Amino acid sequence: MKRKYIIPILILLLLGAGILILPGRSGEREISPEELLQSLSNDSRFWSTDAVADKIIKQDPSMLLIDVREPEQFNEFSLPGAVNIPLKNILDEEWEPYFDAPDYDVVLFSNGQILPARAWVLLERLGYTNLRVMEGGLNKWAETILQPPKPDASAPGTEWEQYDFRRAARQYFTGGSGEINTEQPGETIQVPRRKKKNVVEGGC
Amino acid sequence: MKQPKILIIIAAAFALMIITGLLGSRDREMDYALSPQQTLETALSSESEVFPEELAGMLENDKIKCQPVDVRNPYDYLEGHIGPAINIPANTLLQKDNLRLLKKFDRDSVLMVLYGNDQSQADYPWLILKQVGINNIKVLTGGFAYYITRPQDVDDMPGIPGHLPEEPRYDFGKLMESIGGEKQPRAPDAYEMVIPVRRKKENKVDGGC
Amino acid sequence: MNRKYMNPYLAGFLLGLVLLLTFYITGRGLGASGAVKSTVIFAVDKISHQHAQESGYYSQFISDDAHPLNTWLVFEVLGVLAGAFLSGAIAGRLNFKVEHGPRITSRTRLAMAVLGGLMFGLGSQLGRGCTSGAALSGMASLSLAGFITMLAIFGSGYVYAYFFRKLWLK
Amino acid sequence: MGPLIPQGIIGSQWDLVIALLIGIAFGFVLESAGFSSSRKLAGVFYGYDFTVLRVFFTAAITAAIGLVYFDHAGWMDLSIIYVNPTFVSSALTGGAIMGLGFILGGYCPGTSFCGVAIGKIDAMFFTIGMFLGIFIFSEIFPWLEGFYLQRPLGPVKIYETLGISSGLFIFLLILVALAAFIVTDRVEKNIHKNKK
Repeated sequence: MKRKYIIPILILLLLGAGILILPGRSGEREISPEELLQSLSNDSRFWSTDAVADKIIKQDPSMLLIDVREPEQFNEFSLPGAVNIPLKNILDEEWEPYFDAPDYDVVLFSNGQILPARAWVLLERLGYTNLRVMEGGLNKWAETILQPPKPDASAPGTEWEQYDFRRAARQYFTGGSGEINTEQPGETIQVPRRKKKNVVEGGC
Repeated sequence: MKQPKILIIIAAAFALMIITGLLGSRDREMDYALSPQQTLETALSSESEVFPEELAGMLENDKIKCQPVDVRNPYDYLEGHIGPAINIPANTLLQKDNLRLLKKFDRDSVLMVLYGNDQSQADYPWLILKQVGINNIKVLTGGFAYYITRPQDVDDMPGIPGHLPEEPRYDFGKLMESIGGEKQPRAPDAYEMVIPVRRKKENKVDGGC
Repeated sequence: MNRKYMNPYLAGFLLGLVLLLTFYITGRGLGASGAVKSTVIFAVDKISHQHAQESGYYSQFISDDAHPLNTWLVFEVLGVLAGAFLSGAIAGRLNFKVEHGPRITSRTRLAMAVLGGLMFGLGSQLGRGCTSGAALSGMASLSLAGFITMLAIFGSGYVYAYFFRKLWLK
Repeated sequence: MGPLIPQGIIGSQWDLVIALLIGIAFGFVLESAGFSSSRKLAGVFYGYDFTVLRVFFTAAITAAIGLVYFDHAGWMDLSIIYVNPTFVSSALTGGAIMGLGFILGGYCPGTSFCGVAIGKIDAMFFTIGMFLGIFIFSEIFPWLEGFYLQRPLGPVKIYETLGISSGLFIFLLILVALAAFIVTDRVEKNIHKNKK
């Protein structure tokens, strides 16, 4: 038993020790830098303030609003139904179910577009899907929903429709009753299909 | 007994196969230089921006090595770009030769300044390049649109988009009240908070005996 | 020529490679008792189709498009029979005989074999797999179920061994 | 690349052909290791022939090490492969019944097929017994169903429940295996010595 099995035993111990020192696989869901860069060119990750307002009014349950600003700014003003996850603890374990929710649209927003964009890059790398950024942030929300610019007379019909929608939305959010035309043509959001891991038959 | 010899040969071959596999896989796909946690700290760091004034000053003073990088598409670049800027469209930044060039700048401690039409167009690529290991890189505040106007005193131009983008440009509460609502926007009446529950890891392949 | 058996560590290593190859190609482990289950279902379905349709258990496995025997494990077991025959032929071990412990007759041996098989069939369905399926493949994929089943089989085996030593020992 | 068929690299129509080929290799190795003889199989319980333990342990460790290294080398995506779901009570009782079946019958399903292939009549009887056993199980299943699904833990891995990394667990498994090989080798030697 002893001598003739020395070499296989050594190989076995070598492989075993190798496993011990191998660095842990970087989370198996992480996507590669190239994939991350490519996903930048897909514009469906931006949602306009109109689309967000429309979904809030329609109480669309599949949208999750995430405010990445500091708690003080969040308490002062934020969108209805938004959850406050400051950027500095966006990777905390506690918030993981909010992002690991493929059947929700996770909309990140703040005053501008830089903070949510960085949050987006961080979370996209970890393999989460359906991440969105509200274009222009609350600054643009104020400029479009709260103070809708009046299109000049010669503007095309769609701008007038948008203007009506925004005025109605403003009335909705500021407590006025006012009926809202909700046939706002929703953004056609094409969801990028990541290659789906298919299920294999088996069993005994 | 000749069989242990066969065992030794196959075991050695198995170990060799594994070692070659491991070596092969190391350089094949580009790895992140920063872990998610480190990337978060980089994202939170405030000194990632260069003001137009600083950039202009650095470009004139040839003692400071600085290289503006235009990440817009070649058409916008040809229409107009910042003096010595080189054009690497954002989605080609990680291609072999572009990345080698950026890494060379990094090694020669040349400060790279990314800019796009607005600040957020250059902000994504900045964070990705940081993750891939390029340190000496910053973003031009306000982007190219803001650089062209180049006000003498930076602070007096609040209206230009991209200038200090994360600052609230309105006092939202007061604005809401001025339109006749409460400070906070009214939430749809039956709006209960949507709290997704942790998804159980489900099994992909069927099998067993 | 009656060649001696293969060195156990070499056989174990080769079996490990076969198991690894199975995982690499099909994503699932080896198995055996599942094939017998498919034959039972096929037989019951043939004998009394109506009974098979009613019972909750059989109906799971009977569907119009897939024939009950058209499963991965049935083909794998066909392969096992062929492979074993090949190895037996090479080693010259092919002959019809009953192998039994020195102190028992072959009739008791056959009775014990049927009883043992019955126990194993029942146990393998309850434990969702036999030694090669749940235990071996389970251990390879480091699943808790694999280790529990393996410990249960061999642990209980050592307990029973004393009571049935007459079957095997002088 | 991961498991080839689930990842679609090999067409699923090859699935059954591969099942046949793998079965042939499986049967060949089992039979040549001597698993077609029930006396050799029962040896593991009575100490006179620990082949089962040696083959079984080496195979499990080789496959486990292989899987982990394939994963690290990026050749395999471990999150797709089949991991047996754990149902504690049915696994334990099922195992206990199988243990009895092993002692009485001298075979397990895979090895009994090897015995049948080379003409062992007791292996054939064992297979008939298995057929009956599974038939009984299927008939009484409605009464067993509650117990069959008791205490589910899902496809959990053993190192997760033990709270250690997979690498450390495999290393410990290797040490346990080497110890077992040395001990069983010595036990086997002196059983043969005092039998002479």
